[in-house]
Amino acid sequence: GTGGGEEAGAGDGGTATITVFAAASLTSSFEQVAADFEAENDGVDVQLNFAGSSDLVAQIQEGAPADVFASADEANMDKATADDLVDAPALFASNTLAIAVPPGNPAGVTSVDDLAADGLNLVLCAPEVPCGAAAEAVAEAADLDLSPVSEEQSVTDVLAKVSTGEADAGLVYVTDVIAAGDDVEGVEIPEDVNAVNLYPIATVADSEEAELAQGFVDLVLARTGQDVLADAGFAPAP
Amino acid sequence: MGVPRWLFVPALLGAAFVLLPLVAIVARTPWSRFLELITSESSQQALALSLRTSATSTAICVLLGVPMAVVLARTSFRGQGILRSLVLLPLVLPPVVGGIALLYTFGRRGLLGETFDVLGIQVAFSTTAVVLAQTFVAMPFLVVSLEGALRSAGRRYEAVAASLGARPTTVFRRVTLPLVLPGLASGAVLAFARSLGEFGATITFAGSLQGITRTLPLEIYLRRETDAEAAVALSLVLVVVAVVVIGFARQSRSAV
Amino acid sequence: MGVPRWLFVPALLGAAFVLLPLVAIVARTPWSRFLELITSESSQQALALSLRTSATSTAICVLLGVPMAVVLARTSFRGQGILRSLVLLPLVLPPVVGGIALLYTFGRRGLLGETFDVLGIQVAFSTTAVVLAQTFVAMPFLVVSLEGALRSAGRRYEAVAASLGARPTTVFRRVTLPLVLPGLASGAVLAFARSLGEFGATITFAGSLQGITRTLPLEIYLRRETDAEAAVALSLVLVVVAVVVIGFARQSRSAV
Amino acid sequence: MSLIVEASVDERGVEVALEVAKGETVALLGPNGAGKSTVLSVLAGHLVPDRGRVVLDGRVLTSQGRPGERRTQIPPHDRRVSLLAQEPLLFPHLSVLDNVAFGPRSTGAGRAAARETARQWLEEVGVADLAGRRPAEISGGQAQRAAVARALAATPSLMLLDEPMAALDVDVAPQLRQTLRRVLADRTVLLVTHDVLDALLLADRVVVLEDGAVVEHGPCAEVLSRPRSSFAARIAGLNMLRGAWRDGAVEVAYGGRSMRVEGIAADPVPGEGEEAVAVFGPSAVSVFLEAPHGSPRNAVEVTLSDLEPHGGQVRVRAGTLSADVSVRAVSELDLAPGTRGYFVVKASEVAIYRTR
Amino acid sequence: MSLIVEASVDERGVEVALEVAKGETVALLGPNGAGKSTVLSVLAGHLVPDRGRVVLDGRVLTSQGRPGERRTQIPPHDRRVSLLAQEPLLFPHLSVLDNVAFGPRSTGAGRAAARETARQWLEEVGVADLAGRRPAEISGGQAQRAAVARALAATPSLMLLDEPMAALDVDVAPQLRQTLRRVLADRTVLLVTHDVLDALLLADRVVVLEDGAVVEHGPCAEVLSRPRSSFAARIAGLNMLRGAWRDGAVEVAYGGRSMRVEGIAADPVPGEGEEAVAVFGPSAVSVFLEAPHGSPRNAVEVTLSDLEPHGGQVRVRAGTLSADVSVRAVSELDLAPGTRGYFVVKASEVAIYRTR
Ligand SMILES: Nc1ncnc2c1ncn2[C@@H]1O[C@H](COP(=O)(O)OP(=O)(O)OP(=O)(O)O)[C@@H](O)[C@H]1O
Ligand SMILES: Nc1ncnc2c1ncn2[C@@H]1O[C@H](COP(=O)(O)OP(=O)(O)OP(=O)(O)O)[C@@H](O)[C@H]1O
Ligand code: MOO
Ligand SMILES: [Mg+2]
Ligand SMILES: [Mg+2]
Repeated sequence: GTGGGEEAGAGDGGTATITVFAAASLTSSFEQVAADFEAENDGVDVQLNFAGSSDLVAQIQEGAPADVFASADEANMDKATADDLVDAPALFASNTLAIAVPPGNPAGVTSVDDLAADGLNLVLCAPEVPCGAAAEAVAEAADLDLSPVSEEQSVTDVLAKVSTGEADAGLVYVTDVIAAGDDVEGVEIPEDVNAVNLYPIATVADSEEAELAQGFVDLVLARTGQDVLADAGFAPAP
Repeated sequence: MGVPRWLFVPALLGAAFVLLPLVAIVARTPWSRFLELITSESSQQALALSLRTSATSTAICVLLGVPMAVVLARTSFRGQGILRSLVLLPLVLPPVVGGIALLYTFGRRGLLGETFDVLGIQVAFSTTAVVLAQTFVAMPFLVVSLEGALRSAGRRYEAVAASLGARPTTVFRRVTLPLVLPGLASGAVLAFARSLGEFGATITFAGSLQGITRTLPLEIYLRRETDAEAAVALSLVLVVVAVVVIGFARQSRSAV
Repeated sequence: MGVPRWLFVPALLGAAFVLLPLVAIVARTPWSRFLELITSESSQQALALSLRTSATSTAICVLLGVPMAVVLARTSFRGQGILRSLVLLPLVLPPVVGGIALLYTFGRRGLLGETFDVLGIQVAFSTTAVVLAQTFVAMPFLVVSLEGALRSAGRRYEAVAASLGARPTTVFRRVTLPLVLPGLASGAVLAFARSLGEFGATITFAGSLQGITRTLPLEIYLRRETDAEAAVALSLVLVVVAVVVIGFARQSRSAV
Repeated sequence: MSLIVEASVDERGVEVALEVAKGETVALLGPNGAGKSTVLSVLAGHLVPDRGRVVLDGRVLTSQGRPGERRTQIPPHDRRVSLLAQEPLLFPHLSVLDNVAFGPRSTGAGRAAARETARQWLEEVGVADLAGRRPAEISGGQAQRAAVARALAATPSLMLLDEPMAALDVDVAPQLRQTLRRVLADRTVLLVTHDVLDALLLADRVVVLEDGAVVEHGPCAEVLSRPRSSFAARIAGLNMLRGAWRDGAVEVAYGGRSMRVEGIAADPVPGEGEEAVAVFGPSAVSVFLEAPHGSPRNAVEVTLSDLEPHGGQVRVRAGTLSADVSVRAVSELDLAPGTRGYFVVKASEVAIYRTR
Repeated sequence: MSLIVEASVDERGVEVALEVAKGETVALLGPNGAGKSTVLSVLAGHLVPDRGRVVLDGRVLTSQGRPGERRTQIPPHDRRVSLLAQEPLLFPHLSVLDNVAFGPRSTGAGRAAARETARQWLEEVGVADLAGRRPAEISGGQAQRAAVARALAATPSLMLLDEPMAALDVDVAPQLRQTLRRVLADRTVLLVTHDVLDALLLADRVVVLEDGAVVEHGPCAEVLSRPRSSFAARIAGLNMLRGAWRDGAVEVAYGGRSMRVEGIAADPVPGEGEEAVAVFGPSAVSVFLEAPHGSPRNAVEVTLSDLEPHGGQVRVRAGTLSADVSVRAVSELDLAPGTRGYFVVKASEVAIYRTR
């Protein structure tokens, strides 16, 4: 149903606006999807609000004018559903971890096991944030005792440490390695020890443009959206 | 003349410490893509929004901060010390916590939310919210520098003016304000600079909507998710804008 | 006496604007869990680290910033205006960008990285990095407030001292410094407060490891991911610490 | 009475009461630190006395620490009292002209009218050509004159002038004195000065302060010709010896010895044992190297401390006493600091009167 | 010569050259705004002249705008020149004692020794009891005295004193003058003053400035008895008429008319047409209501502007001239401001000499 929004409230060249709250890691993908949505729906304007998932939940809790919420993890979406702030969420993508190393891989990291090496400057996300939880899962699955020099707040912070060569290795999402281009090199983590992070999306209960909002969610779940996400390195939701 | 020679050693060290990182930024700027990066629509919008909101919040800081500084410097009442410390707090509060506090206050479920709702005013997630966030973090700068200037200017000229028959308002307008103008100007520059760089409180309280609440620092943060070099290029724009504004403020001040 | 009555209206408005968000924080603090939250080991470590690093960076700001302020206020040379604007820049730079700039400078592959490597100094991920980040963002506060104080104090007393045979160093130590002590004190308080609240540059440049680089603001951010109320409670601790430190600084200053 | 003051400022050891009639100019004299500026500060409302009351034209400006009376402290701008302080304190950001125009503007005059008034006053004090300068660009004496003009341009009910003539050159001092004499004639003024000439020419009455208290007051001529305080005697250029009236003479302790000073006792003659002063001019004093013989004379043994030229003669000082002698006498007697000798004055040249 | 100065400060219209010998005290006199403080600022090194040269004890302190000579500007602290400015400027954060001890400490004395020196100087100027106070807690005159003590406690090669006696009470002025006389005796000093007495007692020579230029200089007694500038005449209390020497008299334009003033011409007699001055004291002037007849007399028609008491007589002023007459004469002739009459002076009382 890509046509869902056509007959919706703002169909006849009006100036309807929907606001999409999306995790910062979705920035480039959702900018593309929003452009597609605007192209399909004449006169509809999509406003994108990117921030950390937990920021977004807090903002919705305080009455922010959101129509769609896309989270980078289930925990934050659960907070929103618990408060009945959103309608039933749907999973629209998944992401797995990869090892990021500086260009040239100076510490010679080639496998997960190398992460436990002595004197390696390893950076992870803190266990409190989604990518940190995933990193813990990887360590457990691979039975590694990791001692990071830093437990970062977000994937972006891990990437920054790696791309500047400050850290010898970091655990980030596959999508991040792709987005970073030449700044880092990726080392794959075998599927059996990898962790999978799921991305849920939902319409916001208070939305004044419920139909358009649902249209956007549908577009993300439809082929158009899924292709865009796949280009960025996301895997489809299970 | 008059400055001990050896002072130049730590002064140079300090200057180097502050300037080297700026040099490093310039060195890492992707000059080939620079123009394209900074002329993109979203950058332009963010820059315009930043300038507009920072100017507004600086104006509010002056309007509310000057009276606060005068009251703190020129009167004494029980609890003044605590009040002064409290007014400094936005300085120490991590900006995101400041943003949360603002949400708790002006948000729909906040302290004043209902009042505002009744009045039909939606503050959070609007350009107004950006201005409020910037004003909140920038206010202490203005108050502190101005209070210092007022204290060191002393009260002798005000006493003379009063004895010539000038009412407090006249004294304030024709003696106090002109005497502390340099202090007020540097306070305003500080407040403007702080507003221009404000990030944490804005993203938390105002969100990040292109053209409405996404100021240049927010745009930089967002770019960084996907393209660290672009973020550096935009930071350089911010730096240049700041230098121009600060330089301009200095010039027009010394022209007075 | 002497302050125009009407000034109290905007002053009150300003005070309310700054204080209401603090009230809102207090109102949302989960008092039942408060003690447990703030006495947890990680909170204690973060607080101790914050106090230690902020004190150190304030000391460095004084050591390097006082000479810079004196040179800016008491000499004139070509390019001084630009230098002054540049020194203000860390104010306007979003802290995260400041952190990146520091990485580009002191990081392993930064401008000075090799030099440091040769000297065997490892800055990154150490407490030293925290201090550097705090010093970088706090320095302009000290320089700006002190330069203002120096300018308004004027040079007349220094001229008298010189004519009594005092060498520049003596003049600096026995006349200049004591005269601007209030300005220096409020500059140091500002710098300390800014260091205490510093988040963005620290996380970007120094990382976040309990007991080593995770200061209280970083701890607050992290808590917020899982438990917003806990973050609010810790913010309150930060606020209280700041009020105590600022109040203490004021008292010991007026005792001088 | 236009002005009635009673004020105690404990910290400065000042406890003063004085009155000024409407249109009267009173000169406040006294040594450094006597409390003159303190009294002016209390009147101007810049200093709150520990106890005291200031009433101007029937309006209570200050009332402090008076049981049964409401505390009052009218703010400075509302007192209609203008103060010319010891330092010029010209507003540094205004031109000299606008400094002087400040008072008139503040009390309601339009910009043009105020400037016109200011220009006239600058003319009066002789610095009209500096009207456009900033205070930092004029000399010390010029600043002092501009400050005088500024104080005069305000038209208050009470003017307080703290040493308006200090720092003025000999050229302008008489000229300004004339100006002040004219413009102060019908104003109520309290004038602090160290110059007898100012007191004589400008004031109707003088009040002498010493150590924070009024020690003497009265019409200028009376105080200066019949001083009761040693400070008044000194500024009048008279010698004074103080003691108790006994047996038709004043018993004085001077230079460690006791002696009797005879003279013409004024009515009312002091009672036996009452405090009295013996006053005589320096020109009535002769200097001898040996103790003179011959009865109706008072002789004080002295060591000369200092000689200085004084209008064609030489003023010879010894402690608090002085004598005017001819240049010839000085060279004949070979007088110099350190010379021991006698100050001799005829009883007929000594005025004796009670101290209160 | 210990000190040789030549300095031009264009912005202030000052162009001065003067010299002071080692151990000599030179008084710098002149009307407000003449440039006295400016000269001192140049000497102290606080003001850089547009062109000029300052040499102290053979050391070039300043050399500016002199072709072929290296620019020099020794910083203030290195000049061994101490300046007592027109305002006391006591360091507000130091006690009075430490203010005075500042100079000795800065030039190497230990804390205790410096304080001891300071205490002695405070004693000298009579404010030893205020040693522990802060400058904000003392009176204007007390501050002035402390500032004098501070300047004296520094032991520079050259002392610059800008009106050290202003704001002092009659009590302390003579006492301080004695102190200065003693301590300045063997120092090299440049002293700005408005008071002739200071010049006479403290200075070996005077230099008179007018409008930024030296108009006259010489030993005190000579300048004051034979003034060549009108300012010197006024401070010496003498009348001066200036004109061209023609036919054995000075042709003067006064009050719009031309007239001839006769007198005793001093050697060297002025050449025909050369500028000359006629000088006479006020006591030599008689006042008449009608033009007097009888030949060897000079008569000037005047309108009285002002009368004031002057040491037992009355000083009658008319424009720039003045006469001292008895009180009886005033009442007999009914003299008052506005009275028209004649100032008459015998030729034998008039000194005539060339102006250069
Ligand atoms: N900072 C300045 N800028 C420009 N002109 C000035 C400045 N200070 C003083 N002047 C002018 O320079 C001239 C000389 O001033 P100076 O202070 O040397 O006079 P002075 O002889 O010390 O007078 P006074 O007896 O009043 O102290 C005056 O005409 C004055 O107006
Ligand atoms: N702010 C102050 N705090 C405490 N004592 C002060 C203060 N100002 C002045 N005094 C003291 O109070 C006394 C009176 O001072 P005041 O200034 O009234 O004297 P004055 O008569 O004006 O003297 P002068 O002729 O020197 O100006 C002096 O002993 C002085 O030391
Ligand atoms: O919601 Mo995030 O930005 O992937 O932590
Ligand atoms: Mg006084
Ligand atoms: Mg001067």
